[in-house]
Amino acid sequence: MLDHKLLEVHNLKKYYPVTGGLFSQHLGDVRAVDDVSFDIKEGEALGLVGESGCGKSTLGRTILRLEEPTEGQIIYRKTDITRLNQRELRGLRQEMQMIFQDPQSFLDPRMTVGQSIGEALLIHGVRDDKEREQRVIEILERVGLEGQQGLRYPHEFSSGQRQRIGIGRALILNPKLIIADEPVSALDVSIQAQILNLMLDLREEFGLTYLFIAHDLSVIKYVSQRVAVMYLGKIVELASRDEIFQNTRHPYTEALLSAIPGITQKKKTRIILPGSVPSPINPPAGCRFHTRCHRVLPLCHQEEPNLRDIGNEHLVACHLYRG
Amino acid sequence: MIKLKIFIFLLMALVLLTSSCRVAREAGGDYISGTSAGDAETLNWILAADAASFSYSGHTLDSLVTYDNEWRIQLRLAARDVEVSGDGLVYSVTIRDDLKWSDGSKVTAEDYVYTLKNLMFSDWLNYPYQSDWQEEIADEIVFVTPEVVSEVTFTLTRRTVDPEFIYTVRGLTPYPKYIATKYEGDAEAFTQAPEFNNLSYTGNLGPYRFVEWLRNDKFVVARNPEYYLGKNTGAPYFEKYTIKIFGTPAIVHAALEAGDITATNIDPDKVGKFKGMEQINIHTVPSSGYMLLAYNLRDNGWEGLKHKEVRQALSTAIDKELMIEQVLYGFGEPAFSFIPNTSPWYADKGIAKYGVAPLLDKEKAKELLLEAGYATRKTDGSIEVGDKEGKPLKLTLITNAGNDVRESVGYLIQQELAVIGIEVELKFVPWATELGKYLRNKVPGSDQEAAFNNGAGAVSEEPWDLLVIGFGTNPLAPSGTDVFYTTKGGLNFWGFFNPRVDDLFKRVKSAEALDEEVRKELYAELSRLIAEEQPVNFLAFQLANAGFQKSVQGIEPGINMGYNYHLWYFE
Amino acid sequence: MPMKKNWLRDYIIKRLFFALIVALGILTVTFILVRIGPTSPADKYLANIAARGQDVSQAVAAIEARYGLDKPLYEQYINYVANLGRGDWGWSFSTSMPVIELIKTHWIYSFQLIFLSSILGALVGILIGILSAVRQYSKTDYIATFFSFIGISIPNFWLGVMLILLFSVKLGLFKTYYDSGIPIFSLDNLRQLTLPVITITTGMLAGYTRYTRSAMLDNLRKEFVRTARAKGLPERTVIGKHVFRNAVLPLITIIMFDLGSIVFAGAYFTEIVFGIPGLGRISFNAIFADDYAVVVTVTLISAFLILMINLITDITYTYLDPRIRYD
Amino acid sequence: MTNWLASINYITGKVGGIRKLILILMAALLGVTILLDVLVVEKIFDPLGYLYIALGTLAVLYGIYPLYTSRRLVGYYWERASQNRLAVAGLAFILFLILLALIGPFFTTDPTATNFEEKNIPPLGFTIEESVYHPETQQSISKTITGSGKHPLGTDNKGRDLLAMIVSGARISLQVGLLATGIAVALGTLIGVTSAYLGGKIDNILMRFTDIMMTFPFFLLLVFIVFIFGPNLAFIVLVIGLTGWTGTARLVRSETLSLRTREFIMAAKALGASDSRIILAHLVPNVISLIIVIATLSIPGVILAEAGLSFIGLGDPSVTSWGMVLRAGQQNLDTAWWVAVAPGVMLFLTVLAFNFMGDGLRDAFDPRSAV
Amino acid sequence: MEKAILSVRNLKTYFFTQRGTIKAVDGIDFDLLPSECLCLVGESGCGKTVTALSILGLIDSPPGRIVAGEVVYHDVNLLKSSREQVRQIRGKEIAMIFQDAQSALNPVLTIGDQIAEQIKLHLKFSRREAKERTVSLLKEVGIPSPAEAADYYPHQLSGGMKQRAMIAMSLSCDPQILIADEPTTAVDVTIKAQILDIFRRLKETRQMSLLFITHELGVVSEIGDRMVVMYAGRLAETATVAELLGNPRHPYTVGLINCLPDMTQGNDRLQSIPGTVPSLIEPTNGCLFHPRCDKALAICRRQKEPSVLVNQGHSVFCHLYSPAETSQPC
Repeated sequence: MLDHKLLEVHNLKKYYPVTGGLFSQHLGDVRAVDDVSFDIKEGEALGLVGESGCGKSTLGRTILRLEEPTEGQIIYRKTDITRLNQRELRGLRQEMQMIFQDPQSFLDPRMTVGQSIGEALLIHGVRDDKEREQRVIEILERVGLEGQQGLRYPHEFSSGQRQRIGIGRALILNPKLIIADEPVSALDVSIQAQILNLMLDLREEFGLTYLFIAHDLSVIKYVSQRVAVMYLGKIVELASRDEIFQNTRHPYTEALLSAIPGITQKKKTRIILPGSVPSPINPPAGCRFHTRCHRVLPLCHQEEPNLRDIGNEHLVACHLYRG
Repeated sequence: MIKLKIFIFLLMALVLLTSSCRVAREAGGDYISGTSAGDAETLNWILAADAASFSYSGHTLDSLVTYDNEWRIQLRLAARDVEVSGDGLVYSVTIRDDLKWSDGSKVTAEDYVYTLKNLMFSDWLNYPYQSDWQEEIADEIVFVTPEVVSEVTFTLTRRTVDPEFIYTVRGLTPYPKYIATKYEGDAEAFTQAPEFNNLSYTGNLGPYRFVEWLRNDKFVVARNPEYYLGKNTGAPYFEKYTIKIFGTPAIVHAALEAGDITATNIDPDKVGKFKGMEQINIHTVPSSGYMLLAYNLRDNGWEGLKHKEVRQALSTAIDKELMIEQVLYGFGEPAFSFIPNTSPWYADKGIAKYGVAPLLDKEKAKELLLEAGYATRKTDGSIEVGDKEGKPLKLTLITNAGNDVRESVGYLIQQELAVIGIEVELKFVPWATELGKYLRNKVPGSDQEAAFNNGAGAVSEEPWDLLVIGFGTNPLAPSGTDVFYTTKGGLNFWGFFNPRVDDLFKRVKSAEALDEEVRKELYAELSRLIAEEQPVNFLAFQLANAGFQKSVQGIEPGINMGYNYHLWYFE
Repeated sequence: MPMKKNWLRDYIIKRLFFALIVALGILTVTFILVRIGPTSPADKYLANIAARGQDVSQAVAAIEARYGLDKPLYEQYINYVANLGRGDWGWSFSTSMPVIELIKTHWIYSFQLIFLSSILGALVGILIGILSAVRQYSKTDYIATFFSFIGISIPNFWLGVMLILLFSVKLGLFKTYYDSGIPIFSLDNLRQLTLPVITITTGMLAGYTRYTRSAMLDNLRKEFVRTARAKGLPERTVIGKHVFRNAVLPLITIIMFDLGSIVFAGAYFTEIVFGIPGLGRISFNAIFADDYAVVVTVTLISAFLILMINLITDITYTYLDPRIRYD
Repeated sequence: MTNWLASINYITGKVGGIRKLILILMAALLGVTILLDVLVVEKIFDPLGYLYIALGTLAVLYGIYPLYTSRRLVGYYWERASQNRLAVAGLAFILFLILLALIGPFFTTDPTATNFEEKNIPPLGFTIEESVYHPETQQSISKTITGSGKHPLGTDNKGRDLLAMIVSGARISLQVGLLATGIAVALGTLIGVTSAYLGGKIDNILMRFTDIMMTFPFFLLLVFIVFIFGPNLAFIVLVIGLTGWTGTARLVRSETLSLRTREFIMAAKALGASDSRIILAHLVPNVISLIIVIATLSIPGVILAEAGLSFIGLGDPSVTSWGMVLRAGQQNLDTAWWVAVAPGVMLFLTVLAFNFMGDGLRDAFDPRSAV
Repeated sequence: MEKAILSVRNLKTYFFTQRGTIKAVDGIDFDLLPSECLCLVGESGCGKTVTALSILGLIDSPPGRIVAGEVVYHDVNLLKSSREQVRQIRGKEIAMIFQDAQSALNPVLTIGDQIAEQIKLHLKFSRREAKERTVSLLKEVGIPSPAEAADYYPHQLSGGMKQRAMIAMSLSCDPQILIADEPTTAVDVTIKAQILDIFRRLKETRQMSLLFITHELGVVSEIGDRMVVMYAGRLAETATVAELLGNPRHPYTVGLINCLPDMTQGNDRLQSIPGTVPSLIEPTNGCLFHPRCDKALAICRRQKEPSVLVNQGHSVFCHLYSPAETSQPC
């Protein structure tokens, strides 16, 4: 079980064409996800971290084929899901589910939450009303709500409760893989902890595999076994949690880590990155991070570094570690 | 080719003359005549077919002769009345010698003859009233022959006698030859000729000169200081004469009440209100327009209508006086003949007066229907009207939408016929639809071009039974009405075919009728015959109400009230 | 930023190109409508000829030449577009002049009416709307809202007649009709346009008040207003500079959109009621004279006018709104 | 607890369950009537009747049935809308009008029945003078006409009962308002949702077409079409519907575009929902509040358009609509003012009522006014 | 103790809605001392932003209204001052930075315009002078090529740049007090570091008091001198930052600190505060936190929490520390 790969992503690309000019010609692409490869083992939680616009959400959605990939392979249990048609895909949907970020938006305001959760069952052929109702009640209770609350509309719940409902909806099909797209970033600190705990509990109970997307390294650290760091459409570092946090290699990851304000640690020197993330339409030549990097080499301007294993299953894309 | 001879004698339309000597007055003031009727279509009179167009150009261009309220001749461009040879074939016209075109050149007999020969009779211009100037000789239609006699005299020679041709001649107006030759032969150029479209050629031929015509808004003419009738009198006396078009009658009436306009026609139901106003004068005058109810005698009408008794029965059931009182508020007189009672030819001796007592009797009507087989007597003695199978009768009445008086008449007929047990369904259709789908007819399946009378077998596209329409008859020349009542009559759309009527009309237009007594007798005979046959039910002659500001002086109320309008003045 | 100039030029060319497509679309729609109508313009023309007692058979040939009815449909279409393009808009038989001449003499009457009403309606409407929004839920707001609802709901053809009855007939303050003899550019003309302009403006003004109010409210709730206030700016500056600047952009679009739907229809009725010899009246009379060419042309002209206005609005908007300008 | 069953059923993916039943029933009804129309000479429905059935089906499927299944949500919005007193007054007036149109005809006389003996009777409590001319004496004789209880609103110059005409006009105006708006809104929604959801070329073509239609001034286009095809009520309704959808399409499109990016649509996709399910179960119900508001606010415009057509003489001459009565009354404004005043006032109040209600609904549905 | 530059006393700001009265801020007191950085901490909806807005009189009315209390700035009660007086103080003496620079900047005016506007108004500078000062301010907050940036519209700048422009704007009249409402919340981690860095420098270079509103305890520990913890419109605890983070007393504060995923600790279960923030409409009589409090007493349900001074400058609003109360579990 341990080394069994549930999901493999090979050279995945997702480009959004940019059109403009006189005849709406193709001017270029937003390279939201640009040649990304990684895998997730069964039962593992992979944390995906990066700043807004780095392509982490797009990556998550592309894996589920909510966005059509431009290039590359997504292999789920030996099936390349990029080649599936819509019907075949629907079968796979039961196994892969998503948890969304915005509690104001991920529930249909015109449906009761019971309907929202039950919809999944309905789509996947659970036609029996009693059975559906029973399962909806069960799952509601499992995520910490009352079955009776299934009759209510989303606007009658708080953000934290809505996130519980979102989790419930994702879980009702008994999926194997959950892609959680910033599930706690819109929540208050005290609620955040509740939801994170819930997700951890459920993982054990249902034997789930997580791809946990977040911008907050402290959250990532808490929930994942391995961590991938994305910058401008690429994975720049990928390693086990302990490696990432204790043996940080990529300058960007270093900067991210140093930027987290903690309350108990001593004031440390902070790496402050200059400027902001460049446009994904025209990413800088060479290493994409070189415009902000505090340890930049001349080589970084010309050559794009590859993601390389520097040992201990620690992958990093940086010329500093060319070996 | 047959023309539609619907003359509408609008009061303001007549621009006519008198040579009576009056004291010269100071000219002054703007005369504004309001109307809610449609605008004219053209000022180029030869192309015109609507009354408003003749009226507009008439302000700048007199005809040879006009008539006063008693139908007496009033000379205009003619030096003396048209002379007819003893055999009734040669018409001699002498015009005044002081008539000038705008460039100062004299108006001559040559201009008239040119206008007749090269314009009105031409085949490139397609003058709408050509048939007035044609006669039928050995199945061929030919024009009368105009000929210049002298500078001011010309003759028109016919080969057949038509005693009423003289009225056509008297209405003649000329085009200047020197301008018209430029456009001769090119209909489009003629249609768009600037001189004719802005009446810049009219010289001293009319009391006013053209100033401006803003379509659908106003037509403005200004006093013509050189007017040939104004030499001694200084006429006309209005500096400016405007015809102002309004969107709705309510606003025209409001404008008269507010004093913004000088004169307008007043709807019958509003006369009472205006009569109470200090500043307004109302003249109630006869008109030659009348309303009638036509019966469809063609194959797509109710078959009962083909029986004279049935038509008489229907006419007996409709109360004309009630109609006049209720719809026209009293401003009308019952009609029984196609000749208006204001006409010198009107004779009502022996005419069956359907629709007024004693020929107004709903029970009598039912009995007539019973006799014709369109009713059954019930056990209680009452008569129930129905068709041959005994089913209730349902007739369709058509009239043109938007004419409130005609719609009202329709409703009233519906009400009246309901009393004798006939259900009438009203259909108000646009005028163009009425013409195209109800009046024009053709023999089904044939490749005929639909026309108003395509012979006995022809029927209209849509079936109808009754139709309310208004006509005008020229009171001086009723013989023109033959188009409605003779077998070959081009407007005999209702399909009335009667050899005796044909014969009588033929005689009216023959040498025999040169004797006015004979003609009068013939007309009386025709009136009696048509009244007896009742192909149509004549309903009422309407009385017009002209409202003026009190300040307008010199008006002589009467049927041709406008004949001396150039002598009118502001107090 | 160096791309900016090019971009703007490209944008304008693109808009023009779209406008051209829309223009062709308009022509096509009218062409199809006229073609599939139960009576073709030729029929109506012939009916008119017949109604005047003229010979129909003679006219048929001329009609066929004019409308090219014997030619294939696409040729007729090309003919139709080409004629319109050349300014040959047909002959109006009910007025005996070329349609283009008719339009040339009458457009000014419509224009003055629409121009004055739009300006007045926009100015007053926006002013009341601002007031209403700034004092939301106050008495002013309630009164303005209530009256604007009444304004929107009054049928303006009805209002016009009532105004004439009251002000012209009963009070004698104005003439009962529009006097086209008065020069367009004169005070007297302005005076006699008072009632017509009020008639059109009532509904429009009410609409603008509502739009402005909601556009202002939208922006009044935005955070940058709070920023402006936190800067200590006087309320006048906050409303006038910060809020209104933002509200005015969507307003322009709405006002221009209204020009087509509300103002043109309003002018149509008003011209009929007040007897103003503008295009609406021309079209109204042409309907009753069955004068096809005029009805088609007036419809086309107003559509093209709106197209132009939209084009100008679009470009102006692009220029005024930095969010679009530098995007 | 079991009462969610119904509510869960409502989101059945493809049309199913009760909806299917409704659809089948309506289709059957339509089929039977068409058959009867073809086979039997006498028509059962005029064209408007078919529109009623078609729109009724849509209304039941997408209006009443969902409203019924989500009673609690409706209750929530009602609570919010009912706080706007003008909106409630508007609703009350509209209900009154509907009642008037439905049962009024049983209590009034035939609006087309003329009676010249009773013409120009002023409303109850008014008195006018009328004079009739006598050609023989050349005198006018005046008489006084006083309003009576028999014709509480008076009669017109053909003796038709004004109250009956108002009732008939209410029927016509509501028919035109509801049917034409129904067509326009249904069409606009279809085009808007399709355009937004499918995007790309189809979106481009549909929106360009919308542009073209929008460029025509609505009323002038209406006049143009009615002028060409002739005035007929069913046709006028159809034309208003077929030309009046552009605004709806635009609004619905932009609303759908913004909904499309909402995560719940993504979530439904992730659950494996098909396109049609997403459109029918998620997009349409979510734009429906917008559509209700658009529809309510479109109705006055449509009613005014029909009245305007009648006013300029392009109305269906065979029906007694308010515009028609107004036009007739206009001609006699100085002698029988009440004929023009009554339909004018009704038109005004109706339009006002719909505007009030639309505004109230918009506020109720507006998430910003939720506080 | 130093005399406060700004004292808030018993401030109550309520929102009157159709559903009922929301007691967004319900009687809070605190002092802002000269040149200190006071952090206002709490979860969303606890009333910290409303407090800031109330100080400047920026509460939207209706539906909001300040029903009681005083805000004393330099011996002047701002709540009793005329609108005009308050307006003169806003921007010039007390400036404010908002959370979301994207929406806090007017999209149709250039950055330079928006900054210069205030300078011209309050400092009566000429156009040119204002422009110069604008450029130097933009430079101070670290915007590259400031002269050019002044002519940019907000949407042309990145999120971090916008936030910097906001800061430059607030500094433009050298205010005595700067209120910063979650200036680091809407930005990315690396940008957050940049912004915090600016604030740190401002604290050093300028003699002004900073009222810093945030929900992140990490940020507080970075920048704050003293802090005030709010819960559901009321105060929970107030002390110096070191004291409070090191020795939290109020169960809420304790819970808040505990539920932070700590980078240094292992991967145990996070501690969390159960339940959700209560509705502020018609809250209970007692302590608002008691339904979520694991140490709640019977009295917590009935009686409003008292203020207890547990240490020098460390107050806690909790029955647990009330000497009068006999401890009994609920």
